[in-house]
Amino acid sequence: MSLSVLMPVFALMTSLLASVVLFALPEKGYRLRTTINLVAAVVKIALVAVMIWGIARGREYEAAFTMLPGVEFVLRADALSMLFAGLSALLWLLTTIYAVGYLEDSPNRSRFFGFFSLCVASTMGIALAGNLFTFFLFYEMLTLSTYPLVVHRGTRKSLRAGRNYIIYTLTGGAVLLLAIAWLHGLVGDLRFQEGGHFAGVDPSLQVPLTIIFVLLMTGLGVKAALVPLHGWLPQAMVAPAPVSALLHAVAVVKAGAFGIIRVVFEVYGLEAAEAMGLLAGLALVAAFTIIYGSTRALYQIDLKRRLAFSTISQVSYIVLGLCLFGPLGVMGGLVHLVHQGIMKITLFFCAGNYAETLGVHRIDELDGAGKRMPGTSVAFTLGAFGMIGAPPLAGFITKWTMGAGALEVGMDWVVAVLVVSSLLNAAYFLPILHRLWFAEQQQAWPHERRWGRLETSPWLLWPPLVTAVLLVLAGILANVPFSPLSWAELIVLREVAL
Amino acid sequence: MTIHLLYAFAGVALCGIGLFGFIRLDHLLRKLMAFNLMGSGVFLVLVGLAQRVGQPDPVPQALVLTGIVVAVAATALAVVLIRRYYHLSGQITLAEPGREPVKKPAADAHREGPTE
Amino acid sequence: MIEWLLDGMLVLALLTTAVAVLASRNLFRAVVMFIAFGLLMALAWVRLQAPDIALAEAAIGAGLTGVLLLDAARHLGYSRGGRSE
Amino acid sequence: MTLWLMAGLLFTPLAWAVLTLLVDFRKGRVVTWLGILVQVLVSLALWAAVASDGGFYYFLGGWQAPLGIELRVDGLAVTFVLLTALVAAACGWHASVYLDPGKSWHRYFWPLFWFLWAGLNVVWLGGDLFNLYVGLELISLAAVGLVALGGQAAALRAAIRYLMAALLGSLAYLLGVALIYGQFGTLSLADVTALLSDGTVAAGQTFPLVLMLFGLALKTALFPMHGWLPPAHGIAKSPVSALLSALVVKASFYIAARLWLDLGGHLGGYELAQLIGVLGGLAVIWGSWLAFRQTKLKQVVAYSSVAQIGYLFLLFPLTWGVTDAISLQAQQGITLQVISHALAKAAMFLAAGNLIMSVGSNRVDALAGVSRFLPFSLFSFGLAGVSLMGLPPTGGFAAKWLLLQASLASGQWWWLGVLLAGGLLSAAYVFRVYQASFIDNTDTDHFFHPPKSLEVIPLILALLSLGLGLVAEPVLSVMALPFEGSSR
Amino acid sequence: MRVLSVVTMTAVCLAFAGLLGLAVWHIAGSPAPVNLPGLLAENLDASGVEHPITAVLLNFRSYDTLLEIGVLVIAGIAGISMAKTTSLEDPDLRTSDSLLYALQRWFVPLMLVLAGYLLWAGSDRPGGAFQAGAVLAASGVMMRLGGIPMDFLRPGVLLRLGLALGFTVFLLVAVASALAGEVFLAYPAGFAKPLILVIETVLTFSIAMVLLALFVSAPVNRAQEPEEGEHE
Repeated sequence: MSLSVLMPVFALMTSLLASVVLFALPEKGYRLRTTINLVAAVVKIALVAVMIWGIARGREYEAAFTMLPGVEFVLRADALSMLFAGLSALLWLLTTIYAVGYLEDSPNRSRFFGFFSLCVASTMGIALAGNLFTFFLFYEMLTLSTYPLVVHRGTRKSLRAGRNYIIYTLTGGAVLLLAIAWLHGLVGDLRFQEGGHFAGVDPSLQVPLTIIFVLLMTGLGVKAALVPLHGWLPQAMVAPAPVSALLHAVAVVKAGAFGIIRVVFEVYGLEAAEAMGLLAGLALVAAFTIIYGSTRALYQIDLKRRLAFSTISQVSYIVLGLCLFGPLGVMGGLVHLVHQGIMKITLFFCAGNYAETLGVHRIDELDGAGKRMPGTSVAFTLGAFGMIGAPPLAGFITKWTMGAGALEVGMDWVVAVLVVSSLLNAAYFLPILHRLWFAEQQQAWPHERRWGRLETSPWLLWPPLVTAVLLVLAGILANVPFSPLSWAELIVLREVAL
Repeated sequence: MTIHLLYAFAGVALCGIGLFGFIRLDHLLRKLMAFNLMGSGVFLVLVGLAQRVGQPDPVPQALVLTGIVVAVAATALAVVLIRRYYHLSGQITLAEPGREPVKKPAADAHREGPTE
Repeated sequence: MIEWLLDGMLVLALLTTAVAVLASRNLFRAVVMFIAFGLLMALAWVRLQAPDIALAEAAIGAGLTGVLLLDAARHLGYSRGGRSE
Repeated sequence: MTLWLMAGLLFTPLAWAVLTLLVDFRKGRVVTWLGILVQVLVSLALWAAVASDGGFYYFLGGWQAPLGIELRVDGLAVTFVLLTALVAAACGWHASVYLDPGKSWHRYFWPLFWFLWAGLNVVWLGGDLFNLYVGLELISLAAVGLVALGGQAAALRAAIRYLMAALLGSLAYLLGVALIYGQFGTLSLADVTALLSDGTVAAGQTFPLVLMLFGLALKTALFPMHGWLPPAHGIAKSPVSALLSALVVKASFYIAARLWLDLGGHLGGYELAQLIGVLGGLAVIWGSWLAFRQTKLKQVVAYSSVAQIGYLFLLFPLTWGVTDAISLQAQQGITLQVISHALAKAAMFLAAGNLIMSVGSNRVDALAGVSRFLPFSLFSFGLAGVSLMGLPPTGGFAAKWLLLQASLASGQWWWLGVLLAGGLLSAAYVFRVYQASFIDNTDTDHFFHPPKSLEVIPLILALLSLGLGLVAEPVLSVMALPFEGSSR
Repeated sequence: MRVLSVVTMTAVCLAFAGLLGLAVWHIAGSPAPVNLPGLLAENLDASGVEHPITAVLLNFRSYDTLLEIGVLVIAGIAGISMAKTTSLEDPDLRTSDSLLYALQRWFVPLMLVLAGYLLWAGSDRPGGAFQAGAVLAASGVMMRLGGIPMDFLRPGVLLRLGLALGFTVFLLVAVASALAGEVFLAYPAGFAKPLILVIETVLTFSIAMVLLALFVSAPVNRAQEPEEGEHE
C-alpha cells in the first residue's frame, strides 16, 4: 500500500472514524467531543493540503477495488476533486467551531456531531469519487446523514421540513440511480476522465444518451436546487444555523453542482455534451433559476429564507458557467463553487449569530443591529457585497470571469442575466445593510443573551470573521498560485482540455 | 388403464373436493378434515400414478407412510392449537374478534360438554 | 370386469364419504364420516397392493386422527359447526 | 474432513434440540450457547472448505440417488448455511436474554429453535424433492410452534392461520412431487434435470412445476397469498419474528428458485415467469403501502417483509429466456437480496423488540423521544432500514443494482419501475418510524434501558447488512463456484 | 355476493381438478424413464431387511425417516408447550362409561399384543414402527379415556425423555456411523439389521408417546401472556 493509495482513504476515514467515536460518546463528554471534532477537522485539512500540493506537482492519488461484478469502487484525487475537497475541509473546521458554540447547551449533541461528521465524510467521498457509481454511493449517504440534522430540533415544523427534504432527495436519488444504471448497462463502468467518454460516440446512442443526460440532471438538480426542483431548500431553513450553513455552502447543494460538473466534464465531455446540444437546455434552466431565485428572495421577510432563495440563485451560476463552453466561462463556474461557499457560509453564520444572540429572525427586526454586533455585521456586509459582485471581493471575480467567458463564446444574453441578477442581489441585500447600519433600533431585542464584553460567544464570532477575510482575500489575491481562481485555471488547463 | 390409475384419478377428485372444503369452510376442525382429505388424495395420486403399470412400487409407498405420519403430527398439533384457541377466545373460526359475535365468555367455555 | 366394478364402487364410496365429511351439518357426524373415510382408504390401499399403508391408515388415519377429532369435537361442542342440534 | 464437517452440520442442531428439550430454560440457554458456537464454527469451516475446493454431492446412508437421498453441497448452499448460522446465532443469543426465564413454557423455545435450524439446513442442502418436503414440514411446524409459544388468543389465531397456509402449501408442493415422480420415476432433482436436458423426457408438462411453485409461493407469502404472514410475524416474540422473516420464508423461496433454475427452462414458460414477476412487483408496492399504514411497529416490519419478498420473485422473469450472463446477474442480485434482507430484517425485528421493550408499547407513535435516549436500538433499526430502502453501500443496494442491470439488459424495463418505486416506498415507512422517534416532546428519560447485549446484536446484524454491499464481489464468487469435478 | 364466491370457488376447484386430472393422464401415457423398483430389488439384500418398504424407510431413505420423527417430536413439543396440563384427576376427563370400561379391559391387552406383533413383523412383512406405534398410542388413548392415570404423561422430565428417546437413539446411530468413517446414516456392514431393529423398537415407543402426549395436551387452563408491549 503506497501513500498515493492511502491518502484518499485517510481523507475519507478521518471524518468517518470521528463520526463513529462521536456517536459512542456520552452526552456529557463536552471537552472530549470538541477535541475530537477539532482534531479530525485539522487532520483532514492537513491531508487535503498535502494532496493539493501533490496534485499541483503532478502526483496522482487513487484507491480502487471491485465491489460488484463489473463495478468498481474508486477513490481518486484530481484537481477538480481538490477544489471541492479543499472547500469542504476548510469550511468543516469553521462550521464545527461554530456549531460547538451554537449548540452549547442543547440536547442530542452526540447525535448531532455524529451525523455532522458523517455528512462531511460523505462530502469528502463525493469529492473523491472516481466514477459515477462511487459518486452515487456517497451522494445517497449524504442524503441520509443530513436528514437527522435537518430534523434536529424535533419540532413539528422541522419534521415536516425533513419529510419534504427526504422526499425530494430520495426521489432525485432514484432518478439518478436509474440514469447511472442505464448508462452502466449501455457502456459499462465509467471512470471520470479528462474530456469525457463520448467524444465522437456512435450516433445510435445519441437518443438514449440524451435521455440519460436529462435524468442525470434531474437527479443532481434536486440537490443543486435547480428550479423547479428546489422546493425542499427554503423549508430546510428550520434546521440549526450550522446545518443551514453546511447544506448551503459546503455539502448538499454543492454536491449537486459538483455532480453536474463531473457529469458534464468527465463523463460526457464538454465538447460531446455541446455537440449533442445538451448544454443549451441546461444553460436556460440555470439562467431561469438565477433570475427566479433572486426574485423570490426579494419577497422574503425571514432572513434565512431570503438567504435560501439567494442560494438557489447563486448555485446556478456554477451550472451556467459550465454551459458557457469556453475556458473563461468554465473557470468562472468552477471558481464560484468555492466563492459561493465562502460567501454564503459567512452570511449564514451571521444570520445564526443574530438569531442566537438577539433572537432576531426577521429582517425588519434587524434595525440597528450593526451597533450592537459590529463584528458580525461587518462580516455580513462583506458577504452581501460579495454576493452582489462588488469589486474586489470574491463574487466580483466570478461574475467578471463569467461575463468575459460569455462574451468570448458569443453568448451575450448571459451577460444580461448576470447584470439583472446582480441588480436583484443588490435589491435584496442593500435594504438589510441599510437596516443594520443606518436604522435606529426600534424595540428591545426579542431574546437577547450577553457574553461579557464580546458581542457574542467567541465560538460564534470568529468563524464569520475568518470567512469574511477569506472572501476578501479570494478576491484580492485571485492571481496568486493556489487561490481558487488559479486552481480553477489549473483544472481547466488539465482536465477540461478545451 | 389399470386399477391403480383409477385410484390415482380418485385421488385427483379427492384433491379437488378437499381443496374446496379447505377454502370454503370456516370451522377450523372442518378445515382440518378437508386438509386430511386432500392429503389422502395426494397420497393416492402418488402411489396410483407410480404404480400405473400394475406393479407395486415400495418407494412411493414408503413416502406415503412418511407423509401420513407427518400429516398426523400436523393434524394433532392443529387440534391442540384449535382447542386452546377455543378455550381462550370462544371462537372456532379465524374471523377477527370484532366481526363475529363471541358466543360465550371464554371462562366457562371448557365446561361445555355433550352429556350434561 | 367384476374387479373394476368393485374398485369403482370403492372409489365412489370414497368420494361420497369425502363429500359427506364436508357437507354434513353436524360436526359429530362429519367426524364419524371422516373415520369411515379412513377405513375406506385402508381398503383402497389394500387394493393398491400397499398393505403397510393400509395398516397405517387404519391405525393412524382412521383410528388416532378419528379419536383426536372426536375428542376435539366433543370439547368444541357438537352444535357449533352446524345448526341441526 | 469435509465428511466429518457434514456429519457435524447435520447432527448438531438435531442433537441440541434433544438436549435442550431435557433441561429448563436457564440450562437450555447455556447449552444453546455452546451449540451455537459449535454450529457456527462448523458452518464456517464447511464454507471455507467449499470456497477452496468447490462443491460436492453427499450421499446419505451411502446410497446414491435415485435410491438414496443426496445432498447438494455447493457454493450457494454453504453460503446460506453460513447465513443461517449467523442469523440464528444472533437470534438465539438475543432470545437468551430477551425471553423471560420465569415463564415455564419458554423452555420449549430452545428445542423448537434447534429443530428450525436443522430444518433450514435440510432445505439449503437438499437435493431430493421429497426430502425437501420433509424439511419444509420440519420448518413449518417448528415455526408454528414458536409463534404459538405460550401465546394468547391472537397469537394462536395467527399460528393457526400460519399452520393452515403452510399445510396447504406443503400439500400443493407434495402433489407436484407426486406428479414429477410419476413422470420421471426419480425424486432426485439432479436426475430430473439431467433427464430433461438430454431429452429423455419430453418437456411441456408444466402443471407439476406450477403446483410446486404455487405451494412454495404460498409458504413464501407471495402477494396475494401473503395474508397469513403479517399476523404471525407481527405477534411472535421478536427473536422468533426475526427468525421467521429472515430465514423461514427464504427456505421455501430457495426451493422455488432452485426448481425454477433447474427445471424452469424446460417446464416453465414466458407467461408463467412474467405472471410470477408481476405478483412480486405487486407485492413490493402493496406490501410497502400497507407497511406505511400500520400503527404497530412490528406490523410495519412484518408488512415490509411482504414487500421485500416481492423483489425475490423478480428472479423468475429475469432468468427465463435470457442469456446466461443476464441470468447470472439476476441470480446474483437475488442472492444478495436474500442475504441482505435476512440480515437487515433480523436486525430490524430485534431492534424493534428492544424499542418495544423500552417504550412499553407496540405503537409507532409511542416512539417519540426515543431518538434522544435510546439512540442505539434506533440506530440499528435505521441502518437496517437503509438496507431495505436499497441505498448504498448496503447489500440491498448491491442487489438492486444487479437487478436493475439485469432488467435493462434483458429488455424487461418494466421492472425498473418496481425496483425504484419499491425503494422509495420503503423509505416512506422507514422514515415514518424515524420521524416518530425524532419528535422531541420530553426532557426526562422515562424509558426502560435494555441490557447492552440486546442492543449490540441488532447493531452487528445491521452493520453486516451494510457491509455486505462492499464485499459483495467475494461473497458472490463463492456462490458461483462449480462442482468438484464436472458433476456427480 | 356469497353465491358468487361459492361459484368462483367451485369453478377454481373444478379447474384445478381438471388440470390435475389432465396432467395425470398425460403422465400416465408414457412410462417413467427411471426404474426405481428394479434398482431397489437389486439392492434389497444389502439393506439388511427383507421387507422392501422397511428397507426404504430405515435404510435407503432413512434420513427422511429421521427428520419425520423430528417433525413428530416438534408437534409433541409444541403440543405440550400449549398444555399447562390439567391434573389427571380432573373429573371432566374421566368417563364412567361401562361399555368403554369393558372394551378397554379386553382391548388394551389385545392391542398391546398387536403392537408387538406389528413391530416384530416389520422386517419381513407388512408392519413396522409406525403402525405399531399408532396401535400402542391408540391403546393408550383408550386407557386414558377410561381414566387410568398415566403419570408419565404429565409434562416433566419423564415425558420429555419419552418424546426424545426414539429420536435420540436414531440420531446417535446416525452420527456413530458417520464417526465410524462412513457418511451420515450409513450402517456399518453386518450391523444393518440389528441397528434397524433397535431403531424400530425405540421408535415405536416414541411415536406412541408423542401421539399420546398430543392427545392429552388438550388445554384447560387460561394462562395468558400479553402481547409484547401491551400492558395487561
